[in-house]
Amino acid sequence: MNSFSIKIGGEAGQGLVSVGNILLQAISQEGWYLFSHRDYESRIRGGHNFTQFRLADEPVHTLEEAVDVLVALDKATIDRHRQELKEDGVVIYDPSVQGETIDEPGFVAVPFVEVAQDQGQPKVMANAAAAGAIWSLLGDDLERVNGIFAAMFSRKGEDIVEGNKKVAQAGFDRVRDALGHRDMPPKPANAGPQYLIAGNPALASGALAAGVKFMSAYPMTPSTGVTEFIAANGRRCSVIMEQAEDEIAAMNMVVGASYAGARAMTATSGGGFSLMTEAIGMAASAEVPVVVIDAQRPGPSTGLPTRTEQGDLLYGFGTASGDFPKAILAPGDVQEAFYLMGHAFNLADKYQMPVIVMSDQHLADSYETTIPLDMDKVIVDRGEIVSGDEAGPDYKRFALTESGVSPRLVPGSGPALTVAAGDEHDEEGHLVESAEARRAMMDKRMAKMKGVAEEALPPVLVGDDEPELVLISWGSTKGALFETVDKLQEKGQKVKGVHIKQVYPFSQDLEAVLQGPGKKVVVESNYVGQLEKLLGMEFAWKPDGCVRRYDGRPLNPDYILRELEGGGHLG
Amino acid sequence: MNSFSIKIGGEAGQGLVSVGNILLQAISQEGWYLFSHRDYESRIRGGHNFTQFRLADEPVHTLEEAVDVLVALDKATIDRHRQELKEDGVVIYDPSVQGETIDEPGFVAVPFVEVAQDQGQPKVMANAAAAGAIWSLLGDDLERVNGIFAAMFSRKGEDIVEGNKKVAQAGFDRVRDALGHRDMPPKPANAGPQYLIAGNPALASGALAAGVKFMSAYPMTPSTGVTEFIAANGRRCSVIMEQAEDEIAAMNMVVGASYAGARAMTATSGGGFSLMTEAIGMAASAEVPVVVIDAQRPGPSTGLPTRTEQGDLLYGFGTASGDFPKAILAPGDVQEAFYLMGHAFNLADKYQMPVIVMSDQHLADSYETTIPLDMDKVIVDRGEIVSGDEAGPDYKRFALTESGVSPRLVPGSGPALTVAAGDEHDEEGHLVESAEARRAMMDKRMAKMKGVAEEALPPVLVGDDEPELVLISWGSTKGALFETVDKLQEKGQKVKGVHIKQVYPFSQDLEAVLQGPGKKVVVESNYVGQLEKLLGMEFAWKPDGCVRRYDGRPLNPDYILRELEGGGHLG
Amino acid sequence: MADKLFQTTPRETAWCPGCGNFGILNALSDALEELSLEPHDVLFVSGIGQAGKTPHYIKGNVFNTLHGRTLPAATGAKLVNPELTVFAIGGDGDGYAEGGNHLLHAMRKNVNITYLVHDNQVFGLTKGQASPRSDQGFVTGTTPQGVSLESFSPLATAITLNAGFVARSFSGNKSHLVETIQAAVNHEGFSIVDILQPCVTFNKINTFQWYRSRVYDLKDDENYDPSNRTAAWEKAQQWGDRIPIGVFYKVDRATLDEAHPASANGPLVKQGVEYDGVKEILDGFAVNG
Amino acid sequence: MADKLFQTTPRETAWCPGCGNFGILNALSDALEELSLEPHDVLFVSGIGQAGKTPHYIKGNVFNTLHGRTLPAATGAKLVNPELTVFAIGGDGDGYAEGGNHLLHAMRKNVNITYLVHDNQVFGLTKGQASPRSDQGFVTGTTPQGVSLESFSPLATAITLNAGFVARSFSGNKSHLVETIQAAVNHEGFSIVDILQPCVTFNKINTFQWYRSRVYDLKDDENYDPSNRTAAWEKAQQWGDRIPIGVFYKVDRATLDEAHPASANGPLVKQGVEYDGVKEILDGFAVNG
Ligand SMILES: Cc1ncc(C[n+]2csc(CCOP(=O)(O)OP(=O)(O)O)c2C)c(N)n1
Ligand SMILES: Cc1ncc(C[n+]2csc(CCOP(=O)(O)OP(=O)(O)O)c2C)c(N)n1
Ligand code: SF4
Ligand code: SF4
Ligand SMILES: [Mg+2]
Ligand SMILES: [Mg+2]
Repeated sequence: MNSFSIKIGGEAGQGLVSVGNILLQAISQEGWYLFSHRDYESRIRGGHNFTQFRLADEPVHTLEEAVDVLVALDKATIDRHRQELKEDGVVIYDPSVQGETIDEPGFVAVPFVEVAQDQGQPKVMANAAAAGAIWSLLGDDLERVNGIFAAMFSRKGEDIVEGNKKVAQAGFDRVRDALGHRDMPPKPANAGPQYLIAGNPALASGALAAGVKFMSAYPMTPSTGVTEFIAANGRRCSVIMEQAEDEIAAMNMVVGASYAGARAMTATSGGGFSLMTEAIGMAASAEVPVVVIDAQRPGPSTGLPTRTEQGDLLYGFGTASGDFPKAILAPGDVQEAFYLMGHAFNLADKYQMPVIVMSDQHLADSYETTIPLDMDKVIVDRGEIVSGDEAGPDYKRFALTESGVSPRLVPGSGPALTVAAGDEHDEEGHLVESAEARRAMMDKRMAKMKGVAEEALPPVLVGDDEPELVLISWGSTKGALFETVDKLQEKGQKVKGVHIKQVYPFSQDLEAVLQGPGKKVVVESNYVGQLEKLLGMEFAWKPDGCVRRYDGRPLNPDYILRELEGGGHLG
Repeated sequence: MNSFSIKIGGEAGQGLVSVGNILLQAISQEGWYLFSHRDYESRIRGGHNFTQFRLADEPVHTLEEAVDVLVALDKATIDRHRQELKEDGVVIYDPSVQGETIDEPGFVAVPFVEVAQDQGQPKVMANAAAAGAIWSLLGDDLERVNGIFAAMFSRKGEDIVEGNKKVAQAGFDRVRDALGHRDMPPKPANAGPQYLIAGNPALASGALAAGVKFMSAYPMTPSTGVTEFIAANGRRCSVIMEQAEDEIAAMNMVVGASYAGARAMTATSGGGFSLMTEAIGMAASAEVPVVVIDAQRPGPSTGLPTRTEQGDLLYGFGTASGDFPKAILAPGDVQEAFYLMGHAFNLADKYQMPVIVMSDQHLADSYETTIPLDMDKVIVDRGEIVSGDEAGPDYKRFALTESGVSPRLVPGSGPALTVAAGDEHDEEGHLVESAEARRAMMDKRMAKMKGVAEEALPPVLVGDDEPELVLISWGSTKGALFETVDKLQEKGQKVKGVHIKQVYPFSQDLEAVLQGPGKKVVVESNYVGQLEKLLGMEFAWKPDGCVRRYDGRPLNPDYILRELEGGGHLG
Repeated sequence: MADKLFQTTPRETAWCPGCGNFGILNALSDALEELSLEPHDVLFVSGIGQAGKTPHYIKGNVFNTLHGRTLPAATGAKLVNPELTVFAIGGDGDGYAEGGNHLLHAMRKNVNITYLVHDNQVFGLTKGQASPRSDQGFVTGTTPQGVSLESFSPLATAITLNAGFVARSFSGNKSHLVETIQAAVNHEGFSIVDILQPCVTFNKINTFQWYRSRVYDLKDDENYDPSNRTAAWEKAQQWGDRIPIGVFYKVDRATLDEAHPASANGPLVKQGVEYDGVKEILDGFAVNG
Repeated sequence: MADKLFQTTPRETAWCPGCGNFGILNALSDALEELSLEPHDVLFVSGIGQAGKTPHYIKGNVFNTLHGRTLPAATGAKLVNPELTVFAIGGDGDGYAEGGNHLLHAMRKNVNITYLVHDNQVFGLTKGQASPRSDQGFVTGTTPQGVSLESFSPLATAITLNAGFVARSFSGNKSHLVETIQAAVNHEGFSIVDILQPCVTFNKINTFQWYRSRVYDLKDDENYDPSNRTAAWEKAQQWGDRIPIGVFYKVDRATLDEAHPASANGPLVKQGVEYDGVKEILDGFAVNG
């Protein structure tokens, strides 16, 4: 792969997001593949944030640590990130913010505000100066960027569009004059139509495509993007998003709505998930399908609210008191985010149980270009539902069946009645105390896990069939994992990559991989090795080594390769 | 062991508890060893409940399934339990309740109410008739029981005492006349002084002996006994028990009290534990010691509120989002209940972390005779505490140390200040965002697990050193496990019993046991085999078989032996 | 006599003989009988506690959910199917202790459901601990020195939160209770009926007799005007020698389901995937280079 | 000039320039300075949100706990050490959404702490969603059609729950705020001060100017009597063109720490194991055959 990385750093509220949006659009429209991640603090203004873009001639799903261009809207960007610069790297900075002019090769001073004002434009157009300056490295002219200005600002009037264009041109010229033309990765031919989308909208769209009719949530980073996306499309997609007073209410509203017959979901993170676990257990007992997105962030507790981690797997595995059927899915990229939501709803409906979708800040907030999401591929399977007209007076909500699944009745759909309880109950749903009835109902509920396990999604495998090294990971680490495999293969190593997108129950296909050839290394974003522990539990197995990251930043191939080379973690 | 079992069944509110209390006192005062368990429904009146007593010539920690005497205060008792009767068993029943007289060997009709009224006493004294009737099998006269009446009712006046005595005598005579004298297990000589105590009071007393100063809880069966015991002793032991509006408040009050310097705890069950998990994670992050009793009952959800299960182990293991230090203890009997509470507080204080004590309904509600609990054996170790006078202005609450433990400061104890946060923080306790600071603080917190693991309590081992069969269990299954080992040894089998009282982190001593000789069978009260899974995770190990019970009733040697013989579960 | 539609089932109840819950169950059954509803039009969502068992003894759809969570579960169900007549049923512990936050916000939301609180001033099922409704001084296992907290006033709180329909009734006065439940159901918006319900086992203070000798009907005062919010709030403070029952306060406000445009085309439970809407969203992600 | 004891720290705040939180921080610092307390006598318990960060910028003991859980954490600390002056500090989302149940019951408990609510009528930290204090019609990412719920009135609710000290102040009026905080601290029992705090980033409706042109001091009305509960409750309804600030209601009630006999011998944090008491309990288990 041939790629090029740009990092733009600045304070919150300085316009980072605007410059970022322009670049996201421009780069992807220009035809490159793109991956971009935001790194931001838990505050609204100030601090030090950055966005990193990586464009490439091949599909790209992770960042690299070194950057080709550093754009400094604040002083901290250069102080903290200059050592990440590649040889020949370029730094575009604002000398007025930096407090000095830096006379080093590759450093170009662009006083963004001044540039805007020189063009007779207001200060806020400093953003356009930055965008133009950056674009001088990527393109030969500003046509692409100007088109974006037109689309973005036409509602605000022609003056604004033209002002932005002028300022961008001035920024462009400054850098072009200083550095001349730069070679960029080739633009892929025949890439075909692409989407530009981040994890949160992909999850939300997946839910809408699956026919979610009700969502309730309480805002919590990094899940809020899902919530607001659903809310924004309430009218368009006939879905209610009701902001709850707390996560307990959110989850219980969802269970109530699903009991009543609507596909229903929530999204939360860490502490919010804690508050939902009681109702998740209740849904399992009353056999009410629910889908819960847990967008992980570093814990314990409030931890680092805007950072990433894969630290809730063991918690999700335990979920709540007692034994009950459930499944946990962990999308690795926006494609999986979209399609696994549909799968989650189908599993939930088919087995009348909770399904947890584990996202994280890295997935939630990273944009990537990807082939179009196809809603015709989303199949809606509501499982066994019986109407109140068909059911007849002897209908029993929890009729004992071999599969463990009993046809569900939508209340009000006809004369038959449906009774459900979180207490232990008999086939009709009324409370029981006897040992026999308890055993029968446990057997029935847990029988569902047979079906769930049989259709567990297999791991995604890449690389060699007879590997010397097998790298195993889950969820949003997928992109970093697979690129690491590529890089090691390029160096001539025999490597296999194993991406696990269903983390509970595991596909039995994993057994062959774990017992197969090659040293096994589990790669994940947490301290204790949560996937490793679960694999150990299921397969009585221990890996040969591990790569773990727990500083709140996403894994990437450079980090993984360094750890593998360090070898310290190879047991 | 030579033992004798009595089961008294009836509706809630019928006086079962009173008869039971008289028998508990009388049997234990008489010098027998005793174990007794209550089986009751989640309702206040009616239904079918029973209490079972097993007296023996040796210490006894579990029930047997077959009974020598069945005392029927309701009809259901005979209908449901007569098949449990041993050969030569006796049934004492009330023909007016039964609706018929049963003319079979061993059946003695005692119309309890009528007997009371015949003696010119009120209906409620039917209890005394039952007590007297039962005692005719156990003793040669009613001196013992009369003494208990005197102690119980003297405050109510001599008339009441005498009335009870008369009625009891009439009940006694009825049965003695019908059946004559019965042989009972010998009374142990030199048993030494004994306590009669159930799990809940043992846990509560353990906490008081350890100097708990604050408790907050929201009532939830089967933990409420702990709460009410502490509340009742508020004045006597200088401890506040504050009933909270919900479990979230309870747990957060506890964390607040502990932050302020007091030993603090809560007790709850299933759904209540769910609501506490967020604050448990927060305690871990802010390094505030807390002790949480989770009195398990069958889940999922509200499940069977008054029954028993060991179904929260995986949940407790996950506990909350993110990775953090903690320990989980699981007392096997009243002795362990008492002493492990002290240990729990010491661990919590020493490592400034949450400690979960997993009890269950079986432990909570079972009475047993036991050697005295010795508060001089309870050592209070508050860990590293520094006063605000000593600490100095540069005091840092989360100073990085090798052990991971940083001296804790009690706020208000002198000029130095203490700052703590559930967000990720620096050494001073203020919020941080940097990767380096995050890594350092995670390393510090998790370093504590080294110490915690090193002092993990070893398993309790009984039986053969070179076993063919190794039975492994945890928590309240201890009594059933050890008696099973005895019984198999009596049959000439080479068996070892392994009781795990610290379930997280495990003692490394377990490794040798698991890898050692003999078929391994894990015995536990849940559906999926939660201990088995955790052992599998830690030691990459699978047992040869398992015995599981998940109908809400406690394990006992008969059940275990039957399952072992069935062999179906031996892999 | 024809069978009642909302007959109480022959199922044995888990209640103590003489419990105030029986009166509520019977009144509920009678009230529904006259409301031209069929059992399958009705959903009873209940909590955990003795009160929470009520729906198991009457005909209708039942969701017996968690302790304290009746209101959000009922809200979720109502929002996706406004055609259901939804009751939330629970005890005073359920609603005012564990569920307090939901009560506050259900009233703000003004979702069109009827909330029946079986108010026995005690935690019944867990054997007699203090509830937020326990009078000061009430001695229980968790409050051996007697309750020190001021008793919670659900009615004054509901009036403060501008709940649509705020009433109190008494399990020992069937006709009053039947009438009050019917009025509550007929009110469009959130209705709360706090029902004095003697617990014969654990509350030896607030007995049938205690209540009976104290309650009086607000209707007896011709001048009482349930649209006067301040007067209602003051009336709601009355407790002790005289305890008012009846409709304290009534106000018409927009309900939550009306606020969501999604339900414009009928109940959401009857809607499928909005193919065109989703397509439009997905097209919006396309890189139009 | 000598350093202030309760100086705000040089630590950079995480707040937006111009945020109403600065006014509160400064007023808090000034208020404490005059109360003859030392920083180590004071404990600030705070929640999660922009408001919850406040204690990190002032001298004192700090426990920055969970979103919505300031009140129980503060209550626990106060009960075991009544010698500490305890503040609970959080946002309107923290206190009235996530923490609503604790608010209700903290007022019933009447624990002797001071609760400062930074009321910006919005969720600041999570970027501008509606809070229970948002005015009807307020458009946010979670309420694209505008908030339909009635705004929560913390003051009317507090008066209904008979909270000991109920006040409102304004971040833009420092002397008023300083005075109000001092009065709140001096009150024995639960004090709540709802502080109007403009969020310059996410609330473009309820701005400094919006508040400034509306607030008036209750003291300006000579006849206003904070011991008149009904009048206070009615006054607490006022919102819109004119917004009263000041002490709405005050009442003396027994505090929670007084209710527990355990603290009779001084703060529990200073007590050890009650050897004799425990011994007595254990002896009670002995089988005296
Ligand atoms: C989360 C949770 N906490 C506690 C309990 C235990 N619990 C069951 S019912 C109940 C209180 C019952 O009181 P109330 O709601 O007034 O109902 P009542 O039995 O008096 O009708 C409690 C505390 C529970 N089931 N779930
Ligand atoms: C359990 C939980 N739910 C949600 C969040 C996310 N969260 C953090 S602050 C906040 C709301 C902030 O609003 P407010 O309390 O009014 O404080 P402000 O930022 O406006 O001062 C939310 C929802 C959280 N940290 N924990
Ligand atoms: S305990 Fe009280 S509330 Fe429960 S059934 Fe008995 S009398 Fe009724
Ligand atoms: S977002 Fe609002 S409340 Fe938060 S710091 Fe900025 S202005 Fe203040
Ligand atoms: Mg009650
Ligand atoms: Mg706010």
